[in-house]
Amino acid sequence: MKHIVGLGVSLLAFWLVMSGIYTGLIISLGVLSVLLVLYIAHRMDIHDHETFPIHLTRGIFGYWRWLAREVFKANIDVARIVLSRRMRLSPRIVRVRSSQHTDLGHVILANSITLTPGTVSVEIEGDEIIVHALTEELAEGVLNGEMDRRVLAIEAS
Amino acid sequence: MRHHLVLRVVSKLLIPFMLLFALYVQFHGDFGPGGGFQAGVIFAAAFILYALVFGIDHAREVLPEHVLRYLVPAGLALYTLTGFAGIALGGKYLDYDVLGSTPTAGQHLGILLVEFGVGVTVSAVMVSVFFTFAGRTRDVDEEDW
Amino acid sequence: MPEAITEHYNYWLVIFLLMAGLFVTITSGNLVKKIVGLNVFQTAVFLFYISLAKLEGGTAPILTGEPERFSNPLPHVLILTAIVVGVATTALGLALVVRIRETYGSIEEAGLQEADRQDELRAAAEQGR
Amino acid sequence: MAFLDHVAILQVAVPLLAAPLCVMLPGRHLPWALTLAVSWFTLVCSIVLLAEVSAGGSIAYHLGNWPPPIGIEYRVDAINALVLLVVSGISAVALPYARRSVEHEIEPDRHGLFYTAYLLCLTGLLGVTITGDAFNIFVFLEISSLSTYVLVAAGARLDRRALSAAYTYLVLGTVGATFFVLGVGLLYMVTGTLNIADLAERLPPLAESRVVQAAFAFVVAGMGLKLAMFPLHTWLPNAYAYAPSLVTVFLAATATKVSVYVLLRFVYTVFGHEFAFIEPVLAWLVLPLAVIAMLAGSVVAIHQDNLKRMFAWSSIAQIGYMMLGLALASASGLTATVLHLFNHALMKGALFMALGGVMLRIGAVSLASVRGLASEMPWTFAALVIGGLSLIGVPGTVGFVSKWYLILAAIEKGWWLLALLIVAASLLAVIYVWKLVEAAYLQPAPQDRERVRDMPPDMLIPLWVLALANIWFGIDAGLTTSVAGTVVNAFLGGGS
Amino acid sequence: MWTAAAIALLVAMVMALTRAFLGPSLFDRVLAINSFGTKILLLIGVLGFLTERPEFMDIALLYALVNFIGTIAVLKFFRYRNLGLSSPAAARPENRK
Amino acid sequence: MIELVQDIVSGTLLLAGAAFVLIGTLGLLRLPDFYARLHGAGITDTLGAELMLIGMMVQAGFSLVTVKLLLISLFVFFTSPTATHALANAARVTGLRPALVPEDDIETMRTRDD
Amino acid sequence: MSLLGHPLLLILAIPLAGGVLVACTGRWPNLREAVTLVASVLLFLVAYRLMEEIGSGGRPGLVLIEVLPGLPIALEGEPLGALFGCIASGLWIVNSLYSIGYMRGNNEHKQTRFYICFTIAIASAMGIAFAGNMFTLFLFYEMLSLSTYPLVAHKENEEAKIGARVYIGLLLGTSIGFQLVAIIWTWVAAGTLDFEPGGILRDAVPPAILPILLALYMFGIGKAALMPFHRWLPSAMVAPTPVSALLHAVAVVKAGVFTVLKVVIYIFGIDLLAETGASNWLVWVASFTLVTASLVAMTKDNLKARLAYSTVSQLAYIVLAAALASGLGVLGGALHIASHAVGKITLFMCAGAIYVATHKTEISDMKGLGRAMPFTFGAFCIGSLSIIGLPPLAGGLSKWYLSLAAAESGLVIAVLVYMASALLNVAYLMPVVVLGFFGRPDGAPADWQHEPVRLPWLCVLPPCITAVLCLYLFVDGDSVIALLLPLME
Amino acid sequence: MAPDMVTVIDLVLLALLCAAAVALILVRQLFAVAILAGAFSMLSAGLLVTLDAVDVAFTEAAVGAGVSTVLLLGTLALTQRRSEESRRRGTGPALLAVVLTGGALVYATTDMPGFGDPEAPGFRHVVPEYIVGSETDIGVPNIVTSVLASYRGYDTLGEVAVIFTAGIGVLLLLGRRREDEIQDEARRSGSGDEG
Ligand code: NA
Ligand code: NA
Repeated sequence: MKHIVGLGVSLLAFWLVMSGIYTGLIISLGVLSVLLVLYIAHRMDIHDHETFPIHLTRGIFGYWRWLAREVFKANIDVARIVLSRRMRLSPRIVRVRSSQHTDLGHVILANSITLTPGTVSVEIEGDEIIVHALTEELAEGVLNGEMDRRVLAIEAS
Repeated sequence: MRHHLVLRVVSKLLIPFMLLFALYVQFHGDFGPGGGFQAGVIFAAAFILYALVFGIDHAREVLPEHVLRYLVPAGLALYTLTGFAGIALGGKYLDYDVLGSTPTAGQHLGILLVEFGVGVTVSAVMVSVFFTFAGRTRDVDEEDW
Repeated sequence: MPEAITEHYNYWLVIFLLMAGLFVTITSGNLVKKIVGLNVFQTAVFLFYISLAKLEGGTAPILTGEPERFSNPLPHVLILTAIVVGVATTALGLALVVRIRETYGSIEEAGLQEADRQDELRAAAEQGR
Repeated sequence: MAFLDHVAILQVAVPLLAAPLCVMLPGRHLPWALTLAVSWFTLVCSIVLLAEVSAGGSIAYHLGNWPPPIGIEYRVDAINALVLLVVSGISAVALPYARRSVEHEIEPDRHGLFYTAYLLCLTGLLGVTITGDAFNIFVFLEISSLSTYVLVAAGARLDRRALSAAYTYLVLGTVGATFFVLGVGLLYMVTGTLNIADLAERLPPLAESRVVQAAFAFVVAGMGLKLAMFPLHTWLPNAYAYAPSLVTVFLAATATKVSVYVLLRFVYTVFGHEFAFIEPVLAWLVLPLAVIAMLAGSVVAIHQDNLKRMFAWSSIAQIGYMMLGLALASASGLTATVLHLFNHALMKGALFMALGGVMLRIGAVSLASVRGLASEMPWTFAALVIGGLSLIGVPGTVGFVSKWYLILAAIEKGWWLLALLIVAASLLAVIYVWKLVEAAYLQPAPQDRERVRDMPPDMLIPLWVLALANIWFGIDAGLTTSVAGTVVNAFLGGGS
Repeated sequence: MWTAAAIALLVAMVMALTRAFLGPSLFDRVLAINSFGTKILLLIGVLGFLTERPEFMDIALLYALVNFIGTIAVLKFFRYRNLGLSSPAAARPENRK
Repeated sequence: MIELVQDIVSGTLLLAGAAFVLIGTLGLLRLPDFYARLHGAGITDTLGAELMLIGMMVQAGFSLVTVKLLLISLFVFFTSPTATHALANAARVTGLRPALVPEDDIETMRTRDD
Repeated sequence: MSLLGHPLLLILAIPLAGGVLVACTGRWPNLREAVTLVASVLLFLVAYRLMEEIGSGGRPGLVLIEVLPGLPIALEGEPLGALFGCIASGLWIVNSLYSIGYMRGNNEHKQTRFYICFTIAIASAMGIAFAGNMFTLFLFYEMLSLSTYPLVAHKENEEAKIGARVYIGLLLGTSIGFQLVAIIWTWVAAGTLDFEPGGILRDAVPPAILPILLALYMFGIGKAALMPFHRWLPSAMVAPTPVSALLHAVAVVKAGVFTVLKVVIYIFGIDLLAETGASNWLVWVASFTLVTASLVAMTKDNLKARLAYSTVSQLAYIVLAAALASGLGVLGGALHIASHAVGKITLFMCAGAIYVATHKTEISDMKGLGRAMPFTFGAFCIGSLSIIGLPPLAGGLSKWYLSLAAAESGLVIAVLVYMASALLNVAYLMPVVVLGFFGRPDGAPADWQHEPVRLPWLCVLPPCITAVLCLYLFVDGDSVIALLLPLME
Repeated sequence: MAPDMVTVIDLVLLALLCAAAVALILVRQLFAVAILAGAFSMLSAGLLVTLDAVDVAFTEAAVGAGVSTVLLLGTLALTQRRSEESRRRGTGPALLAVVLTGGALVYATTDMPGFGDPEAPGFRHVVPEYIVGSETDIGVPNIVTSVLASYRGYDTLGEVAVIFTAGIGVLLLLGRRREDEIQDEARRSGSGDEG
């Protein structure tokens, strides 16, 4: 119930910021639309903590700040490789430990890895993520486990 | 086997917004780009995504065939009946002026109704077309590949 | 650029597109590719319509409350309809292709023609008995 | 009365409403009954419309109450009223026939869908015919075309070639429709209007425009594809041959007619045949192609073993007759085309209905399979013979009436050779019709075929309605010729 | 500056299209086209500012939401050669932990 | 004054974003195999796209357009790594071998469940 | 009510109603045949009444329905048609009697269909005889072709199929291919298709074109069997004998030459043809046909084939008469229609009787048969002599007028041909009689007697009747000529 | 400056479309065909935006990204991946048809109103009434919507009927595979082997 209300609220907010038309008709259509979507979401059985991760809201923004910095740095690194005349590559495939307790946690980690240029998560297998890295150093970067720890931290929060 | 973990989670997150975006497009066609057809397609796309990620059987549970069977014609019927309403209220076929207290109100109502009809039929057809294609399994011969 | 070119370059490119689409439609021996070619051909016609709707210095035909020069909305409406028709045709065409593949075992025009020929011979042979 | 005020739109909107209702109906009988009722209703509408316009006037109906050229209008005059009558009349006659035929040829759980597609096809053809808006023609043309592809493909249960036929038809039909739309776009570009009457007013000053000329070319090519004008006819034989019987009956009798009507409408109403560039196109392109179609269609028909294909090829020849009349651009020629629109529907309707009966009884329609069948199905084959004679153009049948005017048109122009070619094509028809007659009447039945009964009465009666119509309108062509006369007056502006 | 951005996007689009054409693997093509989608999205945004009617951002938003469906379809397609099969047991809602 | 600042900031972001888009696509074109190209494409989708979107937001100021741009950037943020992952995953499943990777690593790539 | 009782309507309605009744009574052969006989007698009575009315100057007319604007199906009585109608309906009675004998004697299948087609064919012939315009004539002309097709194909074997194919192919082919074009051309040029004394083409068609138009008509009237479109007639020999009688005497070929005369008299006009000489070429074609067909006839051993070529030749007489473009020629041609009809039907019924009795078809097998079938061969002899043109038989009268016309025309070729052909007629017809009565099979003893043959009386009586008719037509020739005199004006 | 840039974008996008079309002619891998079709759709969506047809662009985007690609892939999944095209048939006549078509259009362009020409009849006739009417008669800012749903609402009804037809058609063709059909197929392929 908590999740469905949360989803409803965020959907309604989505409608309102998108709409820009605030007449009675359109707003009531908006409410009806949100109800319809909630009903469908209910039927689809997707209105759970994954859809609306209300419990993560506190920690996530801090994590994003950190992630943005990492992404920026990695971007520069990869850009340098791409722009260099002889692209020095030493691609690796590594298994990264993913110690999260929930699927959502695994997904956040996997997607964070992918978002960071130079590393792509290829597969989630149990509590490990198979990662393709463009260079040895970038592989080291994910293997050091800092990202894993931080994701674990927001999951715990 | 958790191949779909990422997809599953992200899709769950996105699908409600896609659906709502579709409805937004449906009802804001008067003001900006979009309308019933586009809305129908986006709505269907959200279902297609659901079916792709969670499997067609689940998608069929959400939108059972007998419901789809009525939704496909319902939109078209709504559109044609709106046209007949014009005649019934003393105007011409598809004359919206007579639908409301003032011609403009009638036009608004008429457009809302027919665009809704378009949206219903389009989304239902798109979903049912996808279901039909995807539901028709075939064993792939390796040589073909 | 000479005026003749600036005035019509858009149409010429669209015409090239149209020709390419038509060419694929006619010559491709693969049923799926034919349908895609048909789509390109149709898209070219859509672009042609939209090109003729364009007004120099005009803008999208949505009222803003201020006087504006709008591009012609009518072709937009027509092409919206035409796109829908195109999608419908594509869906139906692909459904046919699937059925053809299931019954003929091929989606190559040559294969089909050969199979049709065989059918004919078989029918003739059956009647000859 | 409301019905009379709105009869023009009811003609199309009722089948269009019936289509979504039909798909919701359960079982096999209800969809059929609905389709039957709707067909008869459209027939009533078309008779009312024809009665109203046959004096030479026209009826306009403004959809959405928007005056043209702002909105779309329906406009009925003698020619499209006649085509409406053909389409709805054939449908009304074919539907009683359909029930058993469809039960035999279509999977039992798909009748609802099948009849829905049929209703859409009917809607599309009626919509194309009645509308006064060039783009609206395209939209309804596509409704009819798409449903036609589906209906043709539904024949795959009996012969898989229905699928490849439907596919070919789909590709070529879409190319045709797109050409047409391109032509309409070019016209819009130089006139700013889509309304046919408005176009007709605005085009004469633009007769020199190359855009208009190209538009004409695209409309002709597009419609040429849709109406199977030689050499754009390749989709037709297989589509007709492998479609379910009901579909063949309906399509062969109506679909190409509607396209011919559209072409007539564009050549004579929108452009006006006196445009300097049109005359040479008619004389040097359309006319020779029509003659080739006439001869080649018949020659190929002679060599067919599958009877449905035989008559499909014959259709290509018959379309040649219609195009010939159109290309002759004279009163007699146009009369011939208009009459043949109507008459050919009666002939092919009867012929394919009879073949549908054969299909029902022995499951095949080849020359070899119908050997000696006439004695077992005497009524069916008697009707088949009447249709065949009509196709040949024997006096006392409708075929004679059309041929009369066509030869008349050729001779009036002093084109002897053409007259003889028309006659030669008729003689080719004698050959293929007679192959069928000999097989059915003069050859012994194959040993391994069981004796069959004639068609049941609910199929025979529609067949004979059409067969007798072939004779009735052949002996009393007053109604058809007077409508044709009105049409020709409208097209050629009274005297010329 | 919009001009520069637009030109950069166009150049990038040419390159992406080249990759889509060259392949060699199917995944290269899909990757290229997915990336191409992002560029079209950005270009449409830029165009909104160039033509001074940026309120049509809905189109870009649409791409942001829908573009990856095609890619998902590819994945599904290659894993199962079929768009319809139900996903493995793990993905079923009732089997979730 | 404020407009000038707005222009400068948004222009810088936009151009930087455009540059990253270009570099990323160059990577897509230059890098030697599919797995490597994934990383090039990643640049475009993340820094390139996001910077450009932020640039546009700055230009649009506080308006409906900004909200929509924000939503776009959010959705791109969620969907683009997902798509990349999906692709990489599909490639692995079909057995596409990464180039230049040590033999041991390829072994690592094999699923242990099998 | 007056319309229903109109003799011109009755003339169509009686045979058609007969056809319907035959169809209904098909299960009871006696009743069925009775219907046929009653219908034929009734028809003859009506036709005879019509002839009387026309003979006394009446010109009854009736418009049935307007098919196309200005083109009604119209019936009209005039002397030539009255004569043809009377002959056809009269001979139908005889032929019906004979058919009963022949069909039963031969145990033919599908007799009901046979009688139905027969009645339709007669109705068509009546329609041709009393057609009020060329359009109506053409309509019934085609109806006649089609209704006789099942009769020709009656045996339904391979030979019948091919023979009937040639039959229908040539008849439909020439009529659609040439005649229809000619008719439409006439319509375009003259604006009417009504039969009018003096013709309708004067000033409508340039004289130089007239021969072409005439050629379209003459070759288009395939039933007149002008070479090279004569093949259908020998091909149709596969049909049962009553059908051959129908084709050669009662309806089909008579309809052909009748149409030729109608076209010459009422479409072109004798005077116009005479003035322009547009029919001169036809003299040559007809002469060629006449002589060639006679020569071919001599080579045929099959009796029916010989008779068929004889018919081709006799038809050419009439076409030649028409080509002469004179009043006398027309009169002679019309008389020859009548005389050849009674003569040839006699011959065919005799041939059929021989076939029923002995199943013999070759002349060389009939040696001495005359002594066993004296009545049959007697009738055959009379018929032959009539066709040869020996007074006091019908042929004598018609050939007399034909010779007069040829002489009057001053065309030496015509005179020569008529003379020569009389000799040829003798050469191919008399041997049958002579062999029948006086011949004996090779190697047979001198006192050889043909074994007695059994023959239904219905096969014997009809040829005897028509043989008598041959005589009667000569004796009462004046009244026939009186009827036809208006044609010469 | 700004409109010029739009023109350049327009040109480049068109050129890319043409390039994609040429590529389409060349590729044989059906998968690549599907991908190119996707690119094609995106490019035309962009182009449509430059031409002010935002509604059309929106439609193209929705269809191209949401449905077309998936359908094409679905078809490939059910059929095959590579186009054999061992022999192209009738390239000569095809080229003739294509050149004639293109030629007719190029011929027409020489007389056409210029691209963007405000004097073109399309801007003078009927459309001004839509622009005024959309505000006064209908009260809807999006003129395209006014025309689509009201002035020419009947066309749109037809359009829905077309989509409906396609839906019915696909169901009729592919709906629920039945046992006897599978058997039929087996029988056919069996007899095909013999022949
Ligand atoms: Na990455
Ligand atoms: Na809209």
